[in-house]
Amino acid sequence: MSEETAILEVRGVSLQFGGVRALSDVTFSVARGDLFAIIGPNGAGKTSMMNCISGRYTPTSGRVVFKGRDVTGLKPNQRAELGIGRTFQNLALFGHMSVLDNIMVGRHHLVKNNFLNGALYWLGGAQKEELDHRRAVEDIIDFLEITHIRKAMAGTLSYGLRKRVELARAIALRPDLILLDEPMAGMNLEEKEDMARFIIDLNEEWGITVIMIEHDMGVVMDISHRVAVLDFGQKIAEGLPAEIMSNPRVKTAYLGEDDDTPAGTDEEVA
Amino acid sequence: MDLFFQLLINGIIVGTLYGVVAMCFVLIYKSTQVVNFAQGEFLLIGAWICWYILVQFQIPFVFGFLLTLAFMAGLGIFIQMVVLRPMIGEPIISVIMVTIGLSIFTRALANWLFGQNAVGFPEVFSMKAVNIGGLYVQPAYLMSFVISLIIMAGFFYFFKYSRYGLAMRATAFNQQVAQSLGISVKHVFAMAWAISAMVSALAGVVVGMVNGVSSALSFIGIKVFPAVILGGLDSIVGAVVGGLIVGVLENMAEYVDGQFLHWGNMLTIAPFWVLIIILVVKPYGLFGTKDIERV
Amino acid sequence: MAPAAAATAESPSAAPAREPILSVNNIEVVYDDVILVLRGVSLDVPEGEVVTLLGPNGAGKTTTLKAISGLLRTENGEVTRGEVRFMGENIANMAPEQIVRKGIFQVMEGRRIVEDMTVVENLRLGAYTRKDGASAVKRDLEMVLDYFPRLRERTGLAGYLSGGEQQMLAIGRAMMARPKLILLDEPSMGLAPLLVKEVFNIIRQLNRELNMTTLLVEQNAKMALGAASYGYIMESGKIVMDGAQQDLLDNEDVKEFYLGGGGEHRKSFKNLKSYKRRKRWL
Amino acid sequence: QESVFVGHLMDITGATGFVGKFYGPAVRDAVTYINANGGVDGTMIDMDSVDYAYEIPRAIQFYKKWTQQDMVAMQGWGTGDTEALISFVAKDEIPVWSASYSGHLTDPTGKNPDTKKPAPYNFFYGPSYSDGCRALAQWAMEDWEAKGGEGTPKFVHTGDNHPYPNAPKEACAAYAEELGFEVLNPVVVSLKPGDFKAQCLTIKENGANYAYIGNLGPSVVSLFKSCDTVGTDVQFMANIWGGDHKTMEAIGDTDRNLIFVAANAFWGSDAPGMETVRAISEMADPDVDFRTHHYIRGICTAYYMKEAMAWAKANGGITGPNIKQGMYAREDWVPEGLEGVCIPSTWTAEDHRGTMTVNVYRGTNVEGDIGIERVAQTTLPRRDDWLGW
Amino acid sequence: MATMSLRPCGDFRTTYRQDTAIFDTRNSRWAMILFLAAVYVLVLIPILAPGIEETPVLGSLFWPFYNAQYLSLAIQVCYWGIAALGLNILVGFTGQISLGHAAFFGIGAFASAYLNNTYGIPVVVSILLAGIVTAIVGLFFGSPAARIKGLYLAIATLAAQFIIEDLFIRLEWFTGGSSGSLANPIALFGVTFDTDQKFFLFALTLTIILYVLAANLMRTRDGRAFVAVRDHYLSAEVMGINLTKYRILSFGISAFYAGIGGALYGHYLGFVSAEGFTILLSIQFLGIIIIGGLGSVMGAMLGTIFMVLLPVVMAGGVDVIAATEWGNTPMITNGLAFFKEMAIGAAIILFLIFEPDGLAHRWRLIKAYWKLYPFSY
Ligand SMILES: Nc1ncnc2c1ncn2[C@@H]1O[C@H](COP(=O)(O)OP(=O)(O)OP(=O)(O)O)[C@@H](O)[C@H]1O
Ligand SMILES: Nc1ncnc2c1ncn2[C@@H]1O[C@H](COP(=O)(O)OP(=O)(O)OP(=O)(O)O)[C@@H](O)[C@H]1O
Ligand SMILES: CC(C)C[C@H](N)C(=O)O
Ligand SMILES: [Mg+2]
Ligand SMILES: [Mg+2]
Repeated sequence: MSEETAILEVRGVSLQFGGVRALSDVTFSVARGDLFAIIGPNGAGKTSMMNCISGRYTPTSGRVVFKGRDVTGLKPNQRAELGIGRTFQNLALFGHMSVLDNIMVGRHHLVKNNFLNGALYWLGGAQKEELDHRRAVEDIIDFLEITHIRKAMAGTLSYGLRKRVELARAIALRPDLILLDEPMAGMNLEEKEDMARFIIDLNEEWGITVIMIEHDMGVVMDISHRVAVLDFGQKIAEGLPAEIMSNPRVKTAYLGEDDDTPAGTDEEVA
Repeated sequence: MDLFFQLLINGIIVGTLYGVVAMCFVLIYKSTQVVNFAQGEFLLIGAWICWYILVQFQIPFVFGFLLTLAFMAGLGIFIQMVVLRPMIGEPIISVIMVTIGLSIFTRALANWLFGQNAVGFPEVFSMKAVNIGGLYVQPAYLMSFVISLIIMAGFFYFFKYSRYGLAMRATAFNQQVAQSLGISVKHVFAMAWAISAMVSALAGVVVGMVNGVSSALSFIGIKVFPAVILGGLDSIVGAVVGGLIVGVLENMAEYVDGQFLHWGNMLTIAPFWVLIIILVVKPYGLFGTKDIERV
Repeated sequence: MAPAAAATAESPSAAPAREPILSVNNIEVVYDDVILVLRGVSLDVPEGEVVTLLGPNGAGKTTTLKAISGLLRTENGEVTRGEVRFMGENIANMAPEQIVRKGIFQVMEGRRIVEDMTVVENLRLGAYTRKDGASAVKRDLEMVLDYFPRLRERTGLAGYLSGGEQQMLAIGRAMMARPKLILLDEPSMGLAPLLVKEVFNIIRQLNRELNMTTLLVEQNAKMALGAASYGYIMESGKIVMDGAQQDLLDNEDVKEFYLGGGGEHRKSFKNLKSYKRRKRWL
Repeated sequence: QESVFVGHLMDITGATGFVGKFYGPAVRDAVTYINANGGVDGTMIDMDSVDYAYEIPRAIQFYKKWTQQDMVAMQGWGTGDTEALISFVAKDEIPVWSASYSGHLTDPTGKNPDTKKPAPYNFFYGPSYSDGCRALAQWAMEDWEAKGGEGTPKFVHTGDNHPYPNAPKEACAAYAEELGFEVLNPVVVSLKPGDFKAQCLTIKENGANYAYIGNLGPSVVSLFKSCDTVGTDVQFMANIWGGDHKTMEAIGDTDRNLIFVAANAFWGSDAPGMETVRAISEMADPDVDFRTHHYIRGICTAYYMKEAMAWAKANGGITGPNIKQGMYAREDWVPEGLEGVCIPSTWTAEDHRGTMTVNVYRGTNVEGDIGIERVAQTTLPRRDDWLGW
Repeated sequence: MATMSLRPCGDFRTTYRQDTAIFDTRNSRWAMILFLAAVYVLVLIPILAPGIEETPVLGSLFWPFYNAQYLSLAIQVCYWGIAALGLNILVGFTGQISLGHAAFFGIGAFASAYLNNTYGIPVVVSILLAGIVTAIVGLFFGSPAARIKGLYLAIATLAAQFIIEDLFIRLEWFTGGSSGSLANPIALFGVTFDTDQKFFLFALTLTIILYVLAANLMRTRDGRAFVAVRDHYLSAEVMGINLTKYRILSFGISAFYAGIGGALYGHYLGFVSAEGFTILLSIQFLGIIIIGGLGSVMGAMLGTIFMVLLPVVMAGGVDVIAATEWGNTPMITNGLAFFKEMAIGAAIILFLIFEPDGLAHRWRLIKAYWKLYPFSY
């Protein structure tokens, strides 16, 4: 895939934790406007991969290139400013803040007022700015249909609702690339449908590139454009959903269909 | 040079005592996440009670001492029941504040009942320092040194292997989770406070025997903070090492100050400078486990 | 696959419903003295059966489990009406640790393992309330590690485990307690398909071999109903429907909202209408 | 006037409570007794006694409060607070009798060029800390020669880094050198008791022969114990607050002794004035059968204030300035009723050093029975360069 | 901590503007404004028309502000309240426990006195400068927060407390060493705020300004960032928040408030001495915000009032005991001084047992109750 269309490139990333080798020499690239899925068994290194992209972890070796710029050395907040947003597998909301404020925090790098003119509020022009961003946030809230819980403390929400708020917070960053770590986990079919709809709209209407980790094959197959498969820290396959589904190695390692194909015959897919 | 070694010995001996008290902090912290500001008062009360029993009833030291321990255990449990149990599940910082209130209360109480003056402890062993190769050491200290070592070993085993040790760590991690595993947070608290009270009392008695009993004992509570933190809040070994470091540090500071600098008062302040420096280099102390930053 | 540890009753799960080991009678739950979450929930769990509780987010499933296991108290919620009978005794608002000792063990939503302990220490904690000796515990430890071989390799602190690994650990920890009744809150969450199957096998197995009664809260309705003999469906704090495995599987609404038509000819997530069709019972 | 208002600072619970709980109540008891016996020629002394725990800010808070209740005089306590208040009381014209005997309080006009702050309204009864220390240094030198020690003896100041112990530091060191001592670097010993082995080792290492203690009570005891442990053979000498019956008791059996300063008769004495003292003590608490010399000194101080007030009343009314004049009215005087208890003293408009006479005592404790005997009575020259220093 | 929003039915917001207001209801805003206005008037009238406070009936209106003790308490509430608010920004909002606040309070006091005494800078200005100086020192001692977290940080601040205390004694040129230094009364446009009444007006004004500023800060970008860092610093960072910056910044701001408070205190007392700024005061500040309510601007004020009144009330109680027959036994009379301390300790404990979330929380519930009454649904 050619340089200019690729919004994100992961080049030979490896990640080592003492003995644990979470990632070894993983390479892939995501085109602008793509809806890219990462699947793989538990502990395969999917979340670690995301952490490397969002800057939580710095790879032991390899590079992460975002919008043609090498961001490997940057801190998470710097990458956020460049336009990378994400949600977390184990929820990470600001428990004692209202849903509204949680999402407002997402605007952080877009809001310009600081502790000086912020404290002066009416004089420093902070008020106007705050209200403008408030409007933007309300749009997101409407979009995700969480209007009824705007004022609730994030900490008291039920699991599924928290996941939604997290998504809203990530969107608020107005990112070009958004990373979703198991967005469907803990949701029933109906809610998955809603979530899927949101993700698709996000991708198609808002034109945000999406990387999603998900264990629900139904969802992955239906909505993702490309799929990469990790196993024991290695990328064992990448391709169109259909290809992946039929990839025997993926089946044995992850899907667990009962037919087993002899190893070695699946290199061409990778 | 003689002075140097004498100070070194002092440092080590006093350091072990700090170590013991530091372990009591760690014990309570490891099991409840609470930093106990009333630790110093435990020393104070322990020493006074023992003194009172011995002076009042003229019984042999051993019995008096055992009585003291029994009393302290009771006190620890009592405090836990009336003051800390209601705080279970409340924000940690509120609980810490409660221990501060506790220390204010108990110190005032002790000062009222026993006065603030230094009072000599009844001669248990000869207080005259024994001369070991030109260096003076007190029998009481020697004994405390040994006891300390034993206690340290005990604590170490307790947390690493015993079932209760695990329960305590679980409680510290998250009370809800602990309860969901069938651990009685109440019992864990009670045990932690009882043990902590007893052991600190022991330290209090030893210091009391040597320097006399006085309101000053409670200051050891503050002195021990640098020790605990240097070692790492959740590390028994760290507490001991931290205690030694602070003890030696004080005396070395006095040496340098008294012989060369003449700035005065370095002995009390030096540990705190060192504390900050070490923390900047090792944010979790020397042996503390860094908290998990995984998302 | 599991070394059938402690050969307790080999009762077939397909036995006729016996008198319930747990029966929740019309309970009402309130958080912070104001927020009413459960309004009269009743359900029965017969001895040695697997019963499942389904429902959308925020319906009150977790709250129901917490009401049973007593953990409600730790979030200043309480059962303000009705009763929870376990083996004939009312345990509503009893202290959680007592309830555990009576043999009810909840696997909490979102793992909740002790992060600053190793895998093995976590498992040993699971057996905290057990009285039947170190050797038995040791045996079960081996059993659990056989169920989840992946955990064997993880020697570091549990906090660094991956989401799925933590989920395995949480379930394993529950197994260590050998409870009479186990409450599972979304055990399949975050597990890879292969493991989801695995976990449900384990649930069936525990139920069969150790005669462990199970109350199962799940989003993966198909799997859940596969494993359960009876099911309840809850919405916004009320039980809106219940029935035996088959009845539910055949029910149109259940198909529509929880099973998604089921099997091959389910509608694709891709071409969903953007308007919502939410059907409400009563 | 019906009554006059007097503020009274006590330290009961603070760092100096050890002596504070004798001196403070003494002043209070004395005033109660005075009021019970006709007051100041009919005028009652309405005194507000408060425990400020030896914390300067609290002292000043109380002072500000009192000035709004038109106070005419004040009974003070610590050096820190008294020195802090010098300019306040001068401005408000309120005479203060402090329990601080800091030399800095003795130059009312700034006659001595070295005086930092003239203290026109500060009085105290007894020798200043500096003069006390000078007397001790003199005694030490005599003792050294008597013992036939050869070489130059070494003198060291020990005490907290705090106004009270610091007060005589330079003044006394200067005089010690004058006397031919080698003066060592001062050793900091906290006012609160504690483990002072390290400090003792320093004292030992530096080979000090005579150590002046600027602290008091508990701290002195700890210092004694710690130094016994490390086996130093230094002679300790305490200021007027550092030595008394209670301290000797607390030190316990020891083969060393404590030299200290005192400025008035002891409880046992048969001086005529002791009648009054006993009566006052009796009135306060019949069961008490012993009082330290601090208690008695408190009474002296209160009575000097009373007589100054009496004079003021007779000469234009009890106001700050008049009371001040009252203190100058007589020479070598002792309040009536306390003959033989208080040392005859003189205050003049240029010189607030009431007395230059210092009594030096030796305290011992042998298996618990305490001996206190006078070893010297020195009368120092009124040197001008010592004024306010 | 949890700030649930409880509004009466019928009070609906129509614009985001209303929705982001400091006071969550129109009434509470007006109540506050009226209350403050009344205070100003009651203090001002007697200043402009002296003697009026002595008049029999009318005078009783003013007495709270013309009673030496009450007024000094009110002033104490001001300078403590300012400092406490600073601490709450650090502890309550950013989640960094500090045991060194008294030291910063002290720096402010000394700095202002020093600037005024040595360079003759007008007190009003020197107070502000003192705040800035303290903020700088705060940034310095806060910089370890970039690496140190939680209780380790708390103890590091404890160390800072002792180190700074020690420096107060050592840096004679700056603090006057162990014997402290004098501080002049406030003068503004030729008016010297020498009487407590005048000083109170000045202090009150300053307090109001600083509280409003803080309230604004907390509803704008950086305020939210603080709370985010407190609640979940890992995700905060991923949301684009620079942890290091905000961890240290909150030290700076909190120190600024402490400095202003301290300076105010110094000029009120007229004398500054190291003894005023011990660990005990630090602990007291911590107590104030915990009792008042962590992470609540109003809480800082409520807590301060509680802490200021506590000793007074307790002392009163002790006097009552002393008056009784049983109070005359020597054991008791000697004890009186200690009873007060014991009572304070006990009060703190009991309070936290019954109100662990602080006064602010209770305050909210009470307001909610009365507003929703009788239709509280
Ligand atoms: N900070 C860390 N320290 C040590 N080991 C880690 C750390 N983070 C991840 N690991 C290990 O790296 C491996 C990959 O973890 P990761 O979370 O990426 O898996 P995953 O693909 O997200 O699995 P899951 O689908 O269950 O979430 C795991 O075995 C985990 O134990
Ligand atoms: N601690 C709490 N305080 C206040 N409200 C709470 C609390 N916990 C849960 N709730 C509320 O109770 C309702 C039910 O929550 P619960 O977690 O039981 O739903 P759930 O069925 O488990 O949803 P999910 O499937 O997302 O886990 C939710 O609306 C939630 O907001
Ligand atoms: C020793 C105490 C009486 C304090 C002493 N008055 C002083 O000058 O501070
Ligand atoms: Mg993951
Ligand atoms: Mg749930």
